[in-house]
Amino acid sequence: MADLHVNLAGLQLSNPVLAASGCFGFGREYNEFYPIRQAGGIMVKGLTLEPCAGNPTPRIAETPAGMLNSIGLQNPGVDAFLSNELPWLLSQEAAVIANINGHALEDFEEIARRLQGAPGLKAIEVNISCPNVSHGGMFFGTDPAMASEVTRRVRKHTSLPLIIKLSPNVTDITEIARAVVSEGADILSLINTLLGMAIDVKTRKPLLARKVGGLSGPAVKPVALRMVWQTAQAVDVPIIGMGGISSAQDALEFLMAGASAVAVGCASFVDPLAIPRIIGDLNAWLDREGFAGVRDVVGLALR
Amino acid sequence: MADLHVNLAGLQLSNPVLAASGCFGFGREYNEFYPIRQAGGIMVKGLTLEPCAGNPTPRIAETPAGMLNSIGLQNPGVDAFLSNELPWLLSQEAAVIANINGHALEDFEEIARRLQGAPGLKAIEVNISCPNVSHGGMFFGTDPAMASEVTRRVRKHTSLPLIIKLSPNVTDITEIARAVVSEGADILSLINTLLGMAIDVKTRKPLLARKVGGLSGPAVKPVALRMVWQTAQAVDVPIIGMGGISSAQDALEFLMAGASAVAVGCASFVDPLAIPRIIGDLNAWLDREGFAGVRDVVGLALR
Amino acid sequence: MKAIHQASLLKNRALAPQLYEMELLAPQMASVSKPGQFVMVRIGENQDPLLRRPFGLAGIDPESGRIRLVYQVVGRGTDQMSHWRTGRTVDVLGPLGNGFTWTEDPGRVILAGGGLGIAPLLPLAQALRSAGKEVTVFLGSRTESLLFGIPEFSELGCELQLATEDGSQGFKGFLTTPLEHFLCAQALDAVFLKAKEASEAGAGHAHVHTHAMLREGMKETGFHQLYACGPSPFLKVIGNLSSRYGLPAQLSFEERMACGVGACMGCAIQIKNPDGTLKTSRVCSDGPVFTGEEVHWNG
Amino acid sequence: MKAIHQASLLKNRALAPQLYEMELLAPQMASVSKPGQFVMVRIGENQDPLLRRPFGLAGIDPESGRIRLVYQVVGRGTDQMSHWRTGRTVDVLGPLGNGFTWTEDPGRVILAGGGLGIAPLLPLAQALRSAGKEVTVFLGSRTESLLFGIPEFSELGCELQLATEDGSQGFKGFLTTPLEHFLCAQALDAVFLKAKEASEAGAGHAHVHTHAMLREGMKETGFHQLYACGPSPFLKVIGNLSSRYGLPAQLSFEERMACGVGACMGCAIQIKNPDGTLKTSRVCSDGPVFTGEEVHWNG
Ligand SMILES: Cc1cc2nc3c(=O)[nH]c(=O)nc-3n(C[C@H](O)[C@H](O)[C@H](O)COP(=O)(O)OP(=O)(O)OC[C@H]3O[C@@H](n4cnc5c(N)ncnc54)[C@H](O)[C@@H]3O)c2cc1C
Ligand SMILES: Cc1cc2nc3c(=O)[nH]c(=O)nc-3n(C[C@H](O)[C@H](O)[C@H](O)COP(=O)(O)OP(=O)(O)OC[C@H]3O[C@@H](n4cnc5c(N)ncnc54)[C@H](O)[C@@H]3O)c2cc1C
Ligand SMILES: Cc1cc2nc3c(=O)[nH]c(=O)nc-3n(C[C@H](O)[C@H](O)[C@H](O)COP(=O)(O)O)c2cc1C
Ligand SMILES: Cc1cc2nc3c(=O)[nH]c(=O)nc-3n(C[C@H](O)[C@H](O)[C@H](O)COP(=O)(O)O)c2cc1C
Ligand code: FES
Ligand code: FES
Repeated sequence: MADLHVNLAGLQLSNPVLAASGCFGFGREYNEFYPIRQAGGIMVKGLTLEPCAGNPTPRIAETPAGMLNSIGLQNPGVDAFLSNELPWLLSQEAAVIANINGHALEDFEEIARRLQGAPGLKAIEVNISCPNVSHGGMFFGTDPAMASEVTRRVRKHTSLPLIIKLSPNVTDITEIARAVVSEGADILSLINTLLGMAIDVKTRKPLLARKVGGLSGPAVKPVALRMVWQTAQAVDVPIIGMGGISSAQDALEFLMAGASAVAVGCASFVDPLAIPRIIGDLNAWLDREGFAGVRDVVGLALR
Repeated sequence: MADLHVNLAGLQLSNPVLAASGCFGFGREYNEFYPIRQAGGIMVKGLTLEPCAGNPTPRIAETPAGMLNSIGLQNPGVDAFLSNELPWLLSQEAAVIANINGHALEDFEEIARRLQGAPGLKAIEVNISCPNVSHGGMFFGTDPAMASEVTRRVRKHTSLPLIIKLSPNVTDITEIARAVVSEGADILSLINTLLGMAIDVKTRKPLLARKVGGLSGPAVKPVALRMVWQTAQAVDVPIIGMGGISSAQDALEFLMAGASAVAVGCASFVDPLAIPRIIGDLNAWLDREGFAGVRDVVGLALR
Repeated sequence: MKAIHQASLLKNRALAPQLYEMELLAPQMASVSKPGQFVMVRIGENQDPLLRRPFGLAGIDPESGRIRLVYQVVGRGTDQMSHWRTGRTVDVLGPLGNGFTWTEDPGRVILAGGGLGIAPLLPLAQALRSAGKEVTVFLGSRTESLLFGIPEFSELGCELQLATEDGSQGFKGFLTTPLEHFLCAQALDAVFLKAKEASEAGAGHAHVHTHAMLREGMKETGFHQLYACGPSPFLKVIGNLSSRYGLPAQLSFEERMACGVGACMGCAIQIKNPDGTLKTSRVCSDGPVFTGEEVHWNG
Repeated sequence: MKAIHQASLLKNRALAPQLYEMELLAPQMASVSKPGQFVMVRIGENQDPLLRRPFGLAGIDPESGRIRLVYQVVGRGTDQMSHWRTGRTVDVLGPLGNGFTWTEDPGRVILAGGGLGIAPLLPLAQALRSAGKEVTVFLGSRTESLLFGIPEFSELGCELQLATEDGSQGFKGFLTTPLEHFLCAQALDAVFLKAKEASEAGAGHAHVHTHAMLREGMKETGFHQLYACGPSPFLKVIGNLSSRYGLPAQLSFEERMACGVGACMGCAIQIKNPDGTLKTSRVCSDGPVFTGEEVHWNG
């Protein structure tokens, strides 16, 4: 048994394989497949200040080795999260990370304020990269000044480890990474989805009701990996890598590229047992290759 | 028989399915599978001023539904193109488009100068988006000011239809599109490859000798389509759409998103007959759906 | 614990051009599945096509451990499925969603299936017949060859009414037309009967068919539930008929799905809360069956 | 015109754990293929895995219209191939590249195959034997079970020398060691023989084995060509031996490929021009066979 524990700037996790936000709800569904405390951490569905109904359907389109989604942050709101979801998650002994979203800078601040002091909450992940909402969303994550400002504001209101989730839809991800780290981000998570589109040739219209959506899945893995690799060389904070991870081999690619932990998104849709499978295979690989701990793999390909 | 002819700002082509640069050499190889004049046009392998040996190997890595390449513009140079390749291509009655590349602004100018007046050459495509060279390349295509400058300089030296090939590795592709159109680009082609990476878990090193490479193939189609769709709404010049096209359905998605023609890249590797197959299927589809010409499909999904 | 099943493919044959049935040996799944539930089938081991494909359960046999799917080839996933040979292992996730519900007492019910929506009505009819109900089944499709299940429904002793868009079998047109005629006739008959009884008893009634009267009549017929599955415009008409005739409906919906288990929020549907406000529910885990009353029909 | 072939899968069986042979019916291809050429096999119809996989031709039979591949399961493409059942259609592009060359006269040649590099030597040995040559074959692999072709080479009347890294069969270690011993012994024998003849004829020679002497000796042996296929470090050693002993070598290379036909420039190899300058050639279309002399070994 290799040591799978990781410590990301104070965020202690039993293993480095997390559930990516929006791909695991609030854990209830996959808890019917395995005890969700097995996941290194759970980044819950993106929270907004008020409950949010999300976008019209179709919200899902399959693409080659990937999928587009335009959920639009459907969620019960931060207060319902605190009263209904968080207690249940903690009763399952899950390591919970709140993913927060805003249409305006004040929204981020207010959510952070409400989450401050929530017993048991492990960290806050700030989504400045959602491509599926018209106001805010990705807009905050594609401009270094805006990204800095969001980080600065949230930092003021939280003492929890602060994760900033970066958008891949930028010319230079290291610029944004440096900007948010200088404002107090403890950890970076990347990548969110790539802005994409699919057209239904039959109806001659975009397949998604909202026309564009976020691309994720194996198709984006090379882009995600490159960005993790670039970012790991640009900043000194730990990185949670994600984008197309569906096997322990994929996870190892991200770890070797410099991520300290990884998150699994739509692979859970394809294989509900993806997370425990990846953890098991990762462990077996580390043992076989003679690594004492998963930490020893981090950044191997950077040398 | 639907009318497949297209006229892109004076660039007259017998059909809208072109061979993408770097995926068709100088036509000789695929001419052993079918008469290459069947292609709507051939964008030849990227030319540099001097012959170029390219990058070390491995230059190729497969990724989910895609591939990474880091060829590094291996080519015989513009003069050898003019003396050996162009005459042969013209003898095959191919519609030839020269893809040009530079490490410095002066390189682009000089190549354009040498190509000016080359009998039979149909157009110039300026590659300001190659991710596989250290100097120049993508650097020109990710900054609006640089992109404008390259366009302005090449425009001075050529009377041929001027195609600027855009990089997808940017925050806002419409910004670059507008910049180059304002400097005289007649046509835009997009997308070039997305910067990506793959790691060999066995060797714990990047799979490509040059570490990063350009991602293309079906995986990138949703991103390419979105960018074509955005660009078609932002500028008034015709667009040659590409990125992951491997079937007539794919081609139709791009046409409906606003492209006036499309280019087929690595699909030819998988199926050497991809281009004639797509032309045939496109024609059959147009007939079946009652379109008189392919032009009538362009932009249908924009409405 | 929910689970993924590695089922053995026992049968995979064409019922008509582009229409197939598949039988899978999946004893654990067969033992817990209910009519109206569905499964998600994995197409290949590679990353493309990526997502599982959802199919309603068209047969559930706990005794033999078999489940049955009926599917139409509409794209590359179903195309590939149609080439699978028996003996192969199929990766199936399920049963998913909540099925139809019914009471274990006699009574009269109507089933309406449009296109592939016929599939989940097969095990439902079986269950309803076992519960002792009188079952009238309306089946509709584009053309005769795509109508399936007729022998099964007949064997179960269901009354059958058919419709095809091209008129190749039964009524020519949409299924909802004969269904409406049927409901109307049943309700009116009951109204007349009551009127007759009433007039025989000496009372006098004006013969105006108000909606209230039709609903009143419907109650008399003994029909107490409508079940439907099919494309959403079809379900909308059924939902309308349901409220017009005061006949409660259970409608099974389809939506593009990614996870199938309720985690991704991909398959949203607008549902009315009792207080009239709207909430977004998930077709996969809150449905796929919703009552006609609770669905908010937009547009 | 080059073409893609829809070949019928006649045989697909394990030779050893993870080692398979495949026979395909592809008459047109079998009729034009030459030893040393290769094919690109499409793995599936979906977009993943995307690229074709290259395999050397391990058998070419124009009479029966068959070609043969021997492949090792190293990743998901070859893993999937190993599950293909006979009767299936396989999409094969080829023959590609330039094969080995030889003269149609007797003489002695050496073949050296490391690992899967044994495969293309099989049809080559056949052709060389038909041309009347004396063929000595060196085969090496990691372990005994991965050595293949031994009966075929024997039947053709080739002399065989074996090596395995784990010593389970033949020499323990790399194949290049017994090969070097063999070359050295042959050359020295010839040198001694000549020296003996010379001394018998009265002349006196110092017994120092200079490289020039070995090359001189090699000429006397009648060996005039070395053919090799295997991993590139192995080919590098062979290239070295070739120049040390003045024995011309034809080396078959592998490189990551995308198109396989010369269009993408993915499979570059550095080749020396006659004037000493370097040029970048393509393994797929300019090779995969290059002479030991022309290859530029970097590092
Ligand atoms: C709960 C549920 C139950 C279903 N039951 C059945 C059934 O019993 N039999 C049956 O034949 N089909 C059923 N479907 C539809 C079936 O899932 C789709 O036909 C199938 O996923 C298409 O896959 P494909 O790869 O062949 O098509 P694709 O190539 O993915 O798409 C082709 C076309 O199929 C349709 N389609 C794709 N995905 C879906 C989807 N999730 N839901 C509806 N339509 C879709 C679209 O019109 C699309 O243009 C059901 C769908 C749902 C959501
Ligand atoms: C001209 C040529 C002839 C070949 N002949 C044979 C043969 O006769 N028998 C045989 O078993 N193999 C042969 N190979 C190697 C064979 O192509 C690879 O083993 C195969 O492509 C691996 O596919 P995969 O999907 O199983 O592995 P992947 O999952 O794609 O990769 C697994 C590993 O296989 C190796 N590999 C992948 N692609 C190539 C490639 N193009 N060339 C070399 N190694 C690669 C790498 O080490 C990689 O890490 C040949 C390769 C070339 C270029
Ligand atoms: C259906 C869906 C919903 C998502 N919702 C969110 C969200 O609410 N907040 C967020 O930060 N990221 C969200 N994401 C992005 C994922 O967390 C992840 O960054 C992305 O999907 C890449 O990982 P993957 O390729 O493993 O899916 C969502 C992704 C999907 C597919
Ligand atoms: C092997 C390879 C070489 C390429 N070389 C060039 C090039 O020289 N010049 C250029 O503008 N684009 C080059 N490209 C990019 C393609 O022209 C095209 O923009 C990209 O591959 C997307 O199309 P596809 O997904 O159909 O391959 C190359 C792509 C590949 C795969
Ligand atoms: S398909 Fe994911 S919530 Fe329904
Ligand atoms: S593989 Fe494309 S040139 Fe050799």
